[in-house]
Amino acid sequence: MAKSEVAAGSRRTLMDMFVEGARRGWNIATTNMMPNVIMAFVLIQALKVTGLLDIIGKVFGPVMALWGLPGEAAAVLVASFMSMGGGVGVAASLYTAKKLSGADITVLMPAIFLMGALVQYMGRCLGTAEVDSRYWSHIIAICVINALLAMWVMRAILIFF
Amino acid sequence: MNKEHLLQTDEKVTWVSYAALLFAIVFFSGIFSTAKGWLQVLDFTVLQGSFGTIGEGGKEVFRGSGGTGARDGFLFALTLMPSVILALGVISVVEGLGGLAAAQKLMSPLLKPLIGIPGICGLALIASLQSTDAGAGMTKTLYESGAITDDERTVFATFQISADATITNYFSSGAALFAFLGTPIIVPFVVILVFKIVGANLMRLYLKKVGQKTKNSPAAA
Amino acid sequence: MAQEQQPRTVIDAFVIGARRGLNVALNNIAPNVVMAFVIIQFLQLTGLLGLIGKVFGPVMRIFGLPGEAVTVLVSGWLSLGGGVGAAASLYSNGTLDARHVTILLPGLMLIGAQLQYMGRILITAGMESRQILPTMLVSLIVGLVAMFLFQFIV
Amino acid sequence: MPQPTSQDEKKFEIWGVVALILGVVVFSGLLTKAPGFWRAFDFTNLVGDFGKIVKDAAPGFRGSGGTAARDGFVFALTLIPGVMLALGLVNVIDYLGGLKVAEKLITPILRPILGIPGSAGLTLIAALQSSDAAAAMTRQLRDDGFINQKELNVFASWQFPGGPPISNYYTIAVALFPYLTVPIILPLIVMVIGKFAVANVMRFAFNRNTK
Repeated sequence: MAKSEVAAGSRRTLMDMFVEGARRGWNIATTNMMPNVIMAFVLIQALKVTGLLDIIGKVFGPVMALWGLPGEAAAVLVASFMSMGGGVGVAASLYTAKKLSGADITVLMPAIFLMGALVQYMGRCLGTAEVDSRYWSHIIAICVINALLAMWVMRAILIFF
Repeated sequence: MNKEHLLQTDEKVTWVSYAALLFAIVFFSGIFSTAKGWLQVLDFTVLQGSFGTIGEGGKEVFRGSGGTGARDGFLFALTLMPSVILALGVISVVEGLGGLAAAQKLMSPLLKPLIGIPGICGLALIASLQSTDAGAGMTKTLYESGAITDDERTVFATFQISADATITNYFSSGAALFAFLGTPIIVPFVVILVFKIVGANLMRLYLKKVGQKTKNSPAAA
Repeated sequence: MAQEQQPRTVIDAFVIGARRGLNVALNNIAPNVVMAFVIIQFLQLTGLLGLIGKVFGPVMRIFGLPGEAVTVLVSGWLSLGGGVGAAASLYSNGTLDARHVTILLPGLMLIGAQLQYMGRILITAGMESRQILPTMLVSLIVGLVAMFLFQFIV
Repeated sequence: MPQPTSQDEKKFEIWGVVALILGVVVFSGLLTKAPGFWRAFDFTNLVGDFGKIVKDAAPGFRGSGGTAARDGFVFALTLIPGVMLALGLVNVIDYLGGLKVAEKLITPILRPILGIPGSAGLTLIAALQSSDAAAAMTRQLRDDGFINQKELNVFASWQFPGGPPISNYYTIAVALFPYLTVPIILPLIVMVIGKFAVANVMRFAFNRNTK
């Protein structure tokens, strides 16, 4: 939760603030990031063992080539759409499996978040804020457009690094 | 979230807050990661440090190489934990010193031109960068208190949902990929923020266009 | 991140389950396993383990197991995690081999954590109190018989 | 789960059947050595294994020669991925309605094999996973009059030995899977048979005089 107001009474020292954030980091890492990453690694293991990963590579090859990415990168985007931790986990396991390079990961990075966890956040963001449901599909589409455009921008930026 | 709390920040923003904000930007930007001498201490990847190696040939601390499935995923997640803990610890300190309040103060005047929503939404925007639920909750209250119109709410929600809880997610899940990035970790983060704004403006244009259509043919359903 | 219990998608279902798994593994398996490893170390250092091996040798031979295997059943009777921890510990120092562990497993699972489950299952479910002791004894006997038969399948 | 309409129920049930079958196959360990494609539907293969830190060392970070609390702790850490995967998969099967289908299958045969009415089917399925939930549900069944005290005694004696078989087996016994010389499902089958043995001994030998 956003804790912007400083507790009036106790003078929270720098140490307290750091420990509080660190504890929050541990909770988020164990209860959210780790299960997602493990799911992603299991998913990739299943795809690799069944040989589906190579098929995805070939099928999505031409599409992903638009961004200079191998076909397998599509798996990252699909996983991100379900959960950011999943998208990141898939990207990391594909990197370990040498299907994605550091440059590919950098290009994918903003996209993973810009279209990340939309399935989950539709309810938690649009639902909670009671946004007019006529526009929900447009909003989701815009998120995906954001992601695709961002990949081109990152590809351009990479030229300087 | 009572209404007054939303409409103005009760914290006074001092030079400490601006210093904290500047520190956060420098810390996560990676500018000093290759600096010589004490300046290095102002850098995330330097303070993150590195794991020891086991055995002479061993490279990846306790994860080794050639692992697969849930087990390798578990160890990989374990290697990320120090970075997540450090990142969110530092962010909490910056927030405690009012760094985010400073960011909000700087940003409020820009909201109207940049995204087309009133400066009042500054606090909700900062909240949405940290927690999906906080941002959405405050947006709902902003609408109900009449601070923003329905269209402004839709535009603001489009800004929020794309890469929602940006800071928390980027520095927790994102930590998994920091080691593989070809650019400093702040670069993708900035690109994300830019495209959140782009997305909001796409919705703004769409609403204006839909607005015209219903205006000049009100009979349309 | 809000702690949502009701899964909205298959992904949520997996993540919630995995999160529960992490808690189970950290909060009740790890302590039991560490306790078991310490007990085994204690028995080993005091030489009691060897003594137990000799005393229970003949009895355990009926199940095709070395005498020390009884420590697995005893610590298993106290807690399942303890029994499994003891088996793993004895395996890693060579007292038990893979076949022994396989024979022990069904028996361990059937007689495991009797005191704990007596409370959590029999009493909570409302079994008549005079039936409780017989149920525990019968479970013990069935567990040992299962282990006895299993040695011929393994 | 959202309240399904009849049409959804049909779809929900199909998914349930698929999830249940896949679940049994994955957890059974029968496909561990299966050829290529099918190996993915196996718990042990999906758990995978730890990386090698030094080229010729055994995989994993536990090393060898460890003792007592320290070795025990590291050993417990190696169990976590397996436990997370197991409960994650069980939850997915539950979400897809697999457990509902299992309940439908088991209900008709409860009278012959345990002497308890079909209405206890749901409780028995719950007892596979959580002893606390099942114990509470069993008491409720009696209080609501679905089962009498005699049937409760028998049912509780089925739940008692080893507690919830599926969750205990795949979160605790998983530590010994690497050492098993038989498919991992076999000890579990023996355990479940043992539970039925205990229940039926209690049913005939000790339950004569309870009304």
